[in-house]
Parts: sequence; structure tokens; C-alpha cells
Amino acid sequence: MPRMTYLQAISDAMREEMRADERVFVMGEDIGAFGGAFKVTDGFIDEFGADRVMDTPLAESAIIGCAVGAAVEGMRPICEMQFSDFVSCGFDQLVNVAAKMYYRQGLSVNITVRLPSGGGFSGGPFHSQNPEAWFMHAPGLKIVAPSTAEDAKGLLTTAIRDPNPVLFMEHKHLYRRVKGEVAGGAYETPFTARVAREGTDLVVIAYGAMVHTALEATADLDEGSVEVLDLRSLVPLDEDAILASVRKCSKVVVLDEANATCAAGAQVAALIAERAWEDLDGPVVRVATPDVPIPFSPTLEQAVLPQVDDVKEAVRELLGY
Amino acid sequence: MPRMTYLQAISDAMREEMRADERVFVMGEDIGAFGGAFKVTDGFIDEFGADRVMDTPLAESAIIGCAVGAAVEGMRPICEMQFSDFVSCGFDQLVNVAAKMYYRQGLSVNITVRLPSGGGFSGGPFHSQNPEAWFMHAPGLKIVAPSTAEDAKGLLTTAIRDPNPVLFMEHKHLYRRVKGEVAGGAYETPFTARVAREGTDLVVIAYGAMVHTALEATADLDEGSVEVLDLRSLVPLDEDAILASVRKCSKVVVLDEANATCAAGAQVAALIAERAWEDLDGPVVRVATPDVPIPFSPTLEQAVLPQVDDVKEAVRELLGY
Amino acid sequence: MASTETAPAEVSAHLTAEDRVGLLRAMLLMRGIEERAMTLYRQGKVPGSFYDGYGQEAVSAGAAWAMAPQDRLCILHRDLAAHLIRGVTPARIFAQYMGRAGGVTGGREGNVHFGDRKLGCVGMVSMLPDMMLVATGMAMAFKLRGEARCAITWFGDGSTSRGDFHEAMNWAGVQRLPVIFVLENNQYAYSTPTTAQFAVSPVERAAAYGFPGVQVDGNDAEAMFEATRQARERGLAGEGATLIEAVTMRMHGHAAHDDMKYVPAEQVEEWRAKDPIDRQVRRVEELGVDVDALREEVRAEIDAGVEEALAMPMPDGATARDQLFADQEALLSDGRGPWSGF
Amino acid sequence: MASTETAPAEVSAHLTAEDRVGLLRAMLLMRGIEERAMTLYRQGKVPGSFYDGYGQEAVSAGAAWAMAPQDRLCILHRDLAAHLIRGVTPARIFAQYMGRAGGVTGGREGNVHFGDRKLGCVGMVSMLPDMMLVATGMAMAFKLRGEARCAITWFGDGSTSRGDFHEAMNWAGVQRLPVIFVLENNQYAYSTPTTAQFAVSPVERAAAYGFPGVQVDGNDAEAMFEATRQARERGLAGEGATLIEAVTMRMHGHAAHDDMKYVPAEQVEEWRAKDPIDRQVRRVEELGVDVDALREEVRAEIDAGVEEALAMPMPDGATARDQLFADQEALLSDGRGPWSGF
Ligand SMILES: Cc1ncc(C[n+]2csc(CCOP(=O)(O)OP(=O)(O)O)c2C)c(N)n1
Ligand SMILES: Cc1ncc(C[n+]2csc(CCOP(=O)(O)OP(=O)(O)O)c2C)c(N)n1
Ligand SMILES: [Mg+2]
Ligand SMILES: [Mg+2]
Repeated sequence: MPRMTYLQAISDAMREEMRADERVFVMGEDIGAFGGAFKVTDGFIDEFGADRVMDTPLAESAIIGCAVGAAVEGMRPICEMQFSDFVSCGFDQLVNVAAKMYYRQGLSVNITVRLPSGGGFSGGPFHSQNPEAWFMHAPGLKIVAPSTAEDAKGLLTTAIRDPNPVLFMEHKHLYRRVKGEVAGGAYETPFTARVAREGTDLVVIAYGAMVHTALEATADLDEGSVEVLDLRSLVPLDEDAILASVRKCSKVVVLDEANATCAAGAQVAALIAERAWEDLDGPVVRVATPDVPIPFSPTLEQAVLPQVDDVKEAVRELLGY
Repeated sequence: MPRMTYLQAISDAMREEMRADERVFVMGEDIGAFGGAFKVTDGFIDEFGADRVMDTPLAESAIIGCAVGAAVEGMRPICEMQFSDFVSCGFDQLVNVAAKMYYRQGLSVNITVRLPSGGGFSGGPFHSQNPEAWFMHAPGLKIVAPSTAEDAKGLLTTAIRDPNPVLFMEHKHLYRRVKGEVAGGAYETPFTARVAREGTDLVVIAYGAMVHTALEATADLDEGSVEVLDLRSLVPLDEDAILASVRKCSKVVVLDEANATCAAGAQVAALIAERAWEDLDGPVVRVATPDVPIPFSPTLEQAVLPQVDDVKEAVRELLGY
Repeated sequence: MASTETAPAEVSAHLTAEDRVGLLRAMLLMRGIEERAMTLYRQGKVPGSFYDGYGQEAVSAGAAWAMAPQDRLCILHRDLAAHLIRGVTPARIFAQYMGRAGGVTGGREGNVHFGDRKLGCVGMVSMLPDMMLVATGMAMAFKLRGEARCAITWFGDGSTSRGDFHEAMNWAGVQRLPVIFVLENNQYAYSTPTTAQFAVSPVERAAAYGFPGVQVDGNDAEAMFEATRQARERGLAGEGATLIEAVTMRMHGHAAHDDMKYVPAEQVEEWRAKDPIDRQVRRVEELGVDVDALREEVRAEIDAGVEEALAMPMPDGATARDQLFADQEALLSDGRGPWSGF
Repeated sequence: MASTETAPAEVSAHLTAEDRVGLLRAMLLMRGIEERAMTLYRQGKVPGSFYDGYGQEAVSAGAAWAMAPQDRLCILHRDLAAHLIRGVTPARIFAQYMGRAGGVTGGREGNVHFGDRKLGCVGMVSMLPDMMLVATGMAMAFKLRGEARCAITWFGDGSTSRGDFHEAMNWAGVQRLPVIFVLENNQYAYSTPTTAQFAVSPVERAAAYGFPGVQVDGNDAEAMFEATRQARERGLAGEGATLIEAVTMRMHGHAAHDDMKYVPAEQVEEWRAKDPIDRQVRRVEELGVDVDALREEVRAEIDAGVEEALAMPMPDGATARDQLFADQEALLSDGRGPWSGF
């Protein structure tokens, strides 16, 4: 199997689908000749032409709204937000038009919105956000967040084929740092969680870049055997997998790169507190970014984003509980 | 003390502040001669003139963005969203411009945004929403949600005077249904929780209209003494009050009219699971609206919004745990 | 700036006598249905609020008449005639208003928030004018696939102030898309007069986006038809979008609860004399058609529709959580396009 | 449509020799700072990305020169000269780029995302062109309080496609607000040429919002000054907003990482001949000023600024959670307005 980066895997998924299905096309700012701010669609315009690799005006509401229009006509647009942060400018079209369409009138909206997200490289308050929780709280949107190259390709393929609007959270910090074996051809990865590492004494629940932080923080702990559960999908949320891990391990750390309040991690913790309370041998510990904008300067940014040591400390403390 | 409705109390707070402080003015769609969709600013234009009771174009991003501009110049605008649902159209200005201004550059943004929210009267998917959780997940915004006339006035007064952007969640269903004694003149209510009814065996934690649902559902239960905690403020969240109630009662039902996933209730439940785990004598039970748009037809709407019986059942079951 | 104020004689070249009667019929049906619905509302049988398009019937009837079965429509809240022309029956509309299981949205949505996807319509959302972008996106799909089809949407004078108006106009202009924007200028946005909404009529903006803006007497169904027909021809010919400003008047309050005190009585009187149905009645009577019989026929259809709808059950609460997500694609299909020219 | 292409001789009536030197000085300082910052970036001393306004110095220098101390500015990412004119020192700018504690935002924000509130500036957000609404709102405050002041903001050709552009233009038009919108048309939005952004130059839109749109040679600092001065006069006179299209060229990549392969070499060459600093140098030399000495002075100021900034500590991580909310009001105060006409 070829080895590729997380970024290449994303490109690969789109390329495969565009080759196989005329209805699939990509649209966004600077994705054509330029190949996208992160070069995810590099070379696409040569293979597929400017119609199917559409440079749009600088207008996120239009990108999403027009994608919805194309989708109800049977196209399968993949929209790129240049940074996930800019989805705030297309928020209304996503949560009110795209999300509610099927429930309200039985009309399916097959759009995929790619959201390059996350911090860790001095992007500052507007290029570092993890906006997924807003959309978890907007019924009608599916949301996935891969942590590996293999899952990036498989989840994106599933997303493109899914008849519903799917937000694809791709973590910028993983683009080139994460590599892995990725099967050629198209394959679908289900919207379910995945045990990234088996363990018995404590489970760290995470998704996206934080899966790697979790794995690194718990790789060689003497204090106990730590499981890492990679959620992969936030909507639908794989509640069975979460509850199974908690049942097995009895101790949980929920890890989130997003701001803590009302984050995906809050939902996971609330779920556990309600449905796995009897299985718990300690509090549901959360590690997340405090409720502030992501600051620019490295010293400040590192102080707010969850670091390997933060996770290690939380895990150790809970194991010793 | 005069008795007034929740709606009159809101008007009263604004009127007092506008009389006392030249910097305060109101802006929104149809709030002038028409007095607002819900008549909250009825008569204001006669007393304060069209400049301070400003009918705006139909443009929520502009309403919020221009309010920010006026605020950094020392004005204290109060913006009305005609329905809270339309805040989705001004989302970006709120979460990116208003919310982050002070943290990023030490410039305070004294705006108040009034959000008539909530369901229960066949408003359908676009006139029934409770969007507060989106903004709890957007650091830099304060959020309050009164359940009584007295608090409506006091919290709004505090909001108007607060140098930060404050979202004032006013529940439409309480406008004329809730009445109470409200002191004349101006007074501030702190952004803290309030015990709506003391109890010892279980606490229901709620805010806004759901406080009344909680009180009604638990008014005459033989199974135990139920406390009702009215959060009043969501940001800041009165964690001490929440933890104190849990410590005392050991059992908790978290009640939320918003869609369940990543709601305010999820945050409260997560907080309890982390910080009051040892105090719990049972799971942290949640009652909330399932993750669907709010349907129009009364039979459907009632099936999704939390009803008195739903709360009663959840409380009984947990008391018997 | 291109701008037409075409007289009826000039605009009817593409309409047969049957078309002209059809237009009148659609308008009568719209007015009759909305009047009846208002009564049902007052009787407490219509939950929520209720909006109508009294006095604006020509805007949707005239424009929708020009659209072919394979065209696509995003119909707004004062445009019931467009739904009727596409083929939605009165019974389903009454059931929609009353939140019944047999309504177009099965009770999930209320009042005018509907569209029958099987008739090529996408139901509006409340956020105005979001549907402009959806219509633009459909037109984009037509262009990408090289299909000779058009999309159309309506929106009010107030709606022109929102950012989505601009993003849609600009996108349609820069990509030369076959989309028709019908600006329904009924002088008010809720209580807000157009003077508080814009300094210059938005029809003037079209040129700055690179396509024509046309002002039309919105109380003349045939003028609306003709302007839309021409816009559609432009779209099909690859010449891009058109903005049609339909100048009309909202003759009722914003919604059922609104007594419209803020509108000067003279303004209402002035416009009452321009009633779009009266105008079309005169034309059709000149053709020798028995309009009283037509009215009778329409009334009977409405009576039957109300009865049918009242017999429908309310939706089952147990289904409220179902079908948030689609298991498989469920797309648009064609509607009726009754114009004799197709 | 009002449109000026004013020759230097005509535009200088309101500028003294000192003003003309001041304009050149601001542009030299901007270019020098940005060049030095690019070196620091390549040395790894500037985290994140780095944006500059090489070749566009006249747009911000000329416009900012026309603004009075009590006016307010929302300065965008290619407009460093405006910050300098208001009184931000090179040291604080270098510290800003490097994320140091002594930077304008103390390290909380990066690169050009800053504004010194004590100099009457509101720092930009990334979402383009959100600041148009903030500027409009400041102008609204001036009007409400009956103050003779103006707000100004800059934004690019790409930014005109967003809804907030429209909402701001419309609001400013309908309320006749003293706000100046400077459209910095530098031919590209990142890699996207204006042809993919709009069908007609957005300067044409102004009239449809009810105020003038003026096209100006954006590489002529004095022309920019004069157009802005006139716009400000209009604002102060209660005549409302002005849109100024500054026609210029982005001579560097979008940001430090961008090699700008998508820009034809001839286009760059063509514009290199129109360099705004060269032009102002010629004018100032005609006045008999020793430009070499001026360059030397500027260089020394930059050297000192870099040194000062490099000596500043990084911010303390322990402060990262502080001051999310204000305990008390912290508003704008006045900046420098060096124009001799004040
Ligand atoms: C984005 C948005 N904000 C506010 C509203 C509330 N609202 C409903 S209808 C209306 C007035 C609409 O006026 P116009 O566009 O002229 O349409 P009309 O009702 O006159 O046909 C308003 C403000 C809305 N629907 N959408
Ligand atoms: C709303 C929004 N979407 C996307 C971006 C990403 N982005 C940053 S700069 C830029 C191009 C801006 O072009 P223009 O407005 O012409 O300004 P210029 O950089 O050319 O001065 C883009 C797309 C953004 N900043 N804001
Ligand atoms: Mg209107
Ligand atoms: Mg540009």
C-alpha cells in the first residue's frame, strides 16, 4: 500500500470520487490554478478543468448556499473553506438552509464542506479554531474529524457519497506531519469510532489532532494501561463505542482541542455522566482549551492548547484516584 | 411594588437606562413606530425619538457590526434580533468581531443583543430556536437568560451597563405569561444563579422558560424534596452554585429547551461529572429537546420540547434510583 | 438602465386566451385560498402566524407562468400562485397551514414555508433572502451540465438589505448564470418603508453586477409574465441573470396580527384601484369568458380543498424525531409548466 | 459616475512641502519595516505568516494623511503606513510581528492584526471585510452625537464579494453616514484575479447605494490624499459616504509563502514602473529635499526599532487566560493627524 500524508489522502479521496462520479466537483477560494491555500487540490484543475475545480468569489455564504442549490439538483459539491474559521461567514446557510432541508421537506442535500481547522502554528485567533461544536448543536449536519491518513481518505469518501450535508474537519497540523499506508482506489470508512490503542485502566477519548497528543502522552505510562478512543465521527456520535470503553476502563479523560465550554468533549462527558455513571471509578476528567481566543504568540498559544504534558498529568492523576 | 409582565420588565429596564444614560440607544428591525415585533419598545420612539430608537435595514450582520462600531466610540447600543433565530445572519460579527475585541486589543465592546427565543407556539424551525449554546462556545460573550420579570429587568440593566458584549436571551413564551413584582427605578441583578425553590433530595438545573417547567413538574412530588436552580447566567456560569446544589442534593436533572447535543445542559452535566462526581448518588440525568429542528405542528412540537410530564418522569425515576 | 413599463397590449403576444384565463384562475385561487385560510386562522385552526399576498397575486402568477416544467423555483411568502401553477393542490396547502399530516411538509413546517420537491420547488427558509443563493446554485448546476434550464426566486424590498442578496447577485453576474431574481417591491418590509431600507431602488444595482434590471408593474400579471419570459430567454441563451423589480403594494398587514396602522390610508386606497385581479378580469372579460363561472369553479375547488384538509389527521408525535438524515438521495423533479408556449 | 484621474500638480493644492515629505517618509518607513520584517520572518523570528503591502504604500499613506486626530480608522493588512501616520512606532510593530510582549497586542494577535485604540484605530479581524461595518457603526455614533468626525476603512477587491460589503454600503447610504470606504484594488485576491470576483468594477456600485464612487490612481499618494480629503469634507458636511477605488497592484505574493506564479511577469513589470515611492521621491526631490538623508534617517529609525523589539521578552504564558472580559470601559482615543491643514 502506498504511504501518503494526511493531506495527500484527502486529495486522493476527492480525486477518486471525481474520476468515478461526474456529479462530484470542488469549489472554493483559490483552489483552481493555485491548488488551494494548503495545496489540497494541487493539479486538480489540469485533470478536471476549471468547471469542476471552481474558483469562487470570496464569499462563504455564497459558497455554501450555491452548493446547496447545486446539490438539490443532483450535483455533489465539495466546498473548501480556506480556513475553518471562515465558516462563520457561511454559518446561516449551513445551519438553516443545508441542515434543515431534509427534515423540513424531504429534499436531500449532498454537500461536503471541508474545514481546515485547529491550531498550533501561531495562526492566531482567526486561523486556529475548531468550530465543530457549533455544528453539533445544529441538527441535520454530519461531522467527521479524521486523525490518520487512512481515515482521512475513507471518511471523506463516505462523506462525499453520503446524501446529507457533511462537515469534514481536517486538522491543519496533521496535513504533513501525519503519514500512513493508504489503500489505492476508493473505500469507505464508516462514521464510527475506532480504538486507536487498547487499554484497560483508563480511556482517553479524543478526535483529530488530539488523538496523537493522547497517544503520545500515554505511550509509556507505568501507572496503568491506557486506551485511546478516536471518535472519528462527531455526528453521528458513536455512543456505543464510548460506553463500551468506559465500561471496560472505568476511568475517562475527555480531550478536546476546542474551547472547553459546550465543546464536543462536554457532550461526551455529559453522555458518560448519564449513561455510564455506574461504570465510573472516578470523575470524568476533561482536558481542553480554556475559553479564550487562540492567541498568536507561541508562548501564549502553547499555554492554552492542550499539550502532551497536560494530558499526561491528567491521566496520571486520575489513574491514582 | 408594581406588578408587571416579563415583557414589561424588559421594556422597563431599557427605558430606565435610556432615561439615565444618553449613550444607551436601541436599534433593530421595526422597533421604532411599530414598537417591535413583540412590542417591547412600544412607545419608545415617542419618548426618545427616532435617533435613539433606530429602525434598521433588514440586515443582522450590519446591526451587530454597526453596534460594535458605535460601542467602541462610547455608545451603548442595545440590538434587537426580531427573533433569536436570525442571529445566525449576524453570527460572524458576534463571534469574531465583538467577542474577541477585548481579548485581542483591550478595546471594550459594550453592546447588548436581545434575542427573543424559544418555542412552544408553533413558530416552526426558524422561530423557535434557543441558540445560546453556540455563543457559550464563542469565548468573549456573556449570556444571560432570565425566567422571571424581576430578573428580566435586573439582568438586562446589568447587561446594558456591562462593558462587554452581552446576549440577553428573552424567552418569547414568558413575555406575557409570566408576571411578578418588579421594583421601580433601576437595579442590577448579578450574573449568578438563584435557587428558585429549596430542596434536599434532587436538584433540577434549568434556565429561562424551563425553570417554570421544572417548578411545575416538581411542585407536589411525594417522592422527595426537589430543589430548582435557576442559572440566570450562562456565561459566566455560576459553577459554585451548581456544585453547592449538587453537594446538597446528590441527584441532578439538567433541563434544557435547546437541542440536546452540546447544549448548555451538556456543559452543566460535564461540569458536575468532573467536579462533583463524589457527591453524586446517581447518574446526571438530562432532559432536553432531541436533535431535530423544532417542528411546526403542535403534535410534533410538543413531542420534542420538554414537557412537564417528561421532567416529572425523569425526576421520579432518579429519586427512586 | 434597461427599464420597461409595458402596456398590456404589448405584453400579451405570447399568451393565448387560455393562458390569460389560466393566469386569472391562478390569481383567483390564490386570493380565495388565502382568504379562507385567514378565516381558519381566526377560528384557531391554523397554528402559528399567517401571511398572505393579497394584492400581489400578479407577481407570482405572471412570473411562474413563464417557467417550464424542468425549471426550478424558490417561492417566497407572498407567492402562493406559483405553487398553484406548479401543481400543488388547495387541499395540501390548507393542510400545510393547519399543520396536518397531509400538508406539503406533513406538519413539520408551517404556513408558506414549503415547496414540493416533486414539482421542482425548494421551500423557503425564514432567513431572507437565503433562497437567492439556492436558486443561484441551481442555475450553476444547469450551466455546469450544459442544460437549457432556468431557476427563479422571489424576495422582498426589505430582503435586499441582507448580505446574501449581494453574494447571490454578484455570483450570478460573474458566472453569467441562468437565474431570474424577482424583487417584489411591495413598499414595506414588515413596518419598515423602503426609505429606511435603501437610498436608491435596488433595481439600479443590477447593472453594477453586470446584468439587466427591469422595472415592471407588479400588478399586471401579463407584464410580469412577459418580463419573466424574456429573462428566461436570456438565461437559456447563456446571457446570464436578470433582476426584475415588480412594483406592487402589500395590501394586508405583514401577518395576520398586523393591523398595518403605519401605512397611510391613501396609499392603500391608491393601490386598491390597481388591483391585479380586477385588471386581469377586465382583460379576460374582453375575451368573452364568463368570469363569474370561473369564480364559482374556483370557489368550489377551495371548498373541496378545505373539506379534504380538515379531514386529515394531525401528524403523529412519535414521528417527530424521524428522518433527520436521508438514507438515500431525494432530489427535485419537474413540475407543471402550463404556458402554451412550451 | 464621478471618477477622477487627477494629475499630481492638481492634487497638491492642500499639501505643504512638509506634508509631501511626510507622505514620502511614511511610505519609506512602511516599505523599510516590511522588508526588514520579511528578513526576520525568513530568520524564523516572526511566527505564523507574514503579509506586506509592497507597491501599495501610497494607498494607506495618502488616505491616512487626510484624517484628523479625532477621526477613526480600521486599517487593513496592506496599509501599514496608516498605523505609522497615527503614531505607532516601528519597535511596537516589529514586536507585534514577532509576538513579543511589547507588541501592539502584547502577542495576543499576530502580524497586521492590530490597531492601537489609544490612537483611534480598531484592529482588523481576518474575516474580510467585517471592519466595513465597524467603521460604519463609528460613523453612526458620530452622526447620532452630531460630531464633525469621520471613519475610514480599507478593504481589497476580493473583499467586495462578501455580504458585509453590501450591508455596510447600504447602511452608510441609507443613513448618509460620514464614512470613507477605500477599495484597494490590487488586481488579486490571493490568487484570484478580479475577473473571477466581479463582472463590473465595484466602484460602479456606489451610485446604486446613493453616494459617489471615485476611481483614483492608488500609486499616487497625493491623489489618494486629495480624494480622501474631499470624501472627508463630504462626510463632515453631512453629505454621507464615499467609495474610493484605489487602483494599484499587489507586487508581492499574498503572504510570505506565496511565489505569485499565477501573476504574469509583464503585469508586475508594468506596475514596477509606477512605483508609488519612486513617484513621490521625484516630487520631493523637486522640492530640493535631500532624499538620501531621509532614507538614512528612516533606516536608522528602523534599525533602532528592530533592536528595541528584539530586546523585548515573549509574553508570559500564565497570562494567556486573563482579560477575556473587561472590568471597565476601555475605548478609543485620538491619534496623530499630521496633515498641515488641521
Ligand atoms: C434575515 C431575516 N431577518 C428578519 C426577518 C424577520 N422578518 C420576516 S418578514 C420581514 C420583512 C420582510 O420584508 P420584505 O423582504 O420586503 O418582504 P415582504 O414581507 O414585504 O414581502 C422581516 C423583517 C427575516 N425573516 N429574516
Ligand atoms: C471571509 C474571508 N474568507 C476568506 C479569507 C482568506 N483570505 C485572506 S486574504 C484573502 C484574499 C483577500 O483579497 P483582497 O480582499 O483583494 O485583499 P488583498 O489581500 O488583495 O489586499 C483571502 C481569500 C478571509 N480573510 N476572509
Ligand atoms: Mg416588502
Ligand atoms: Mg486584492
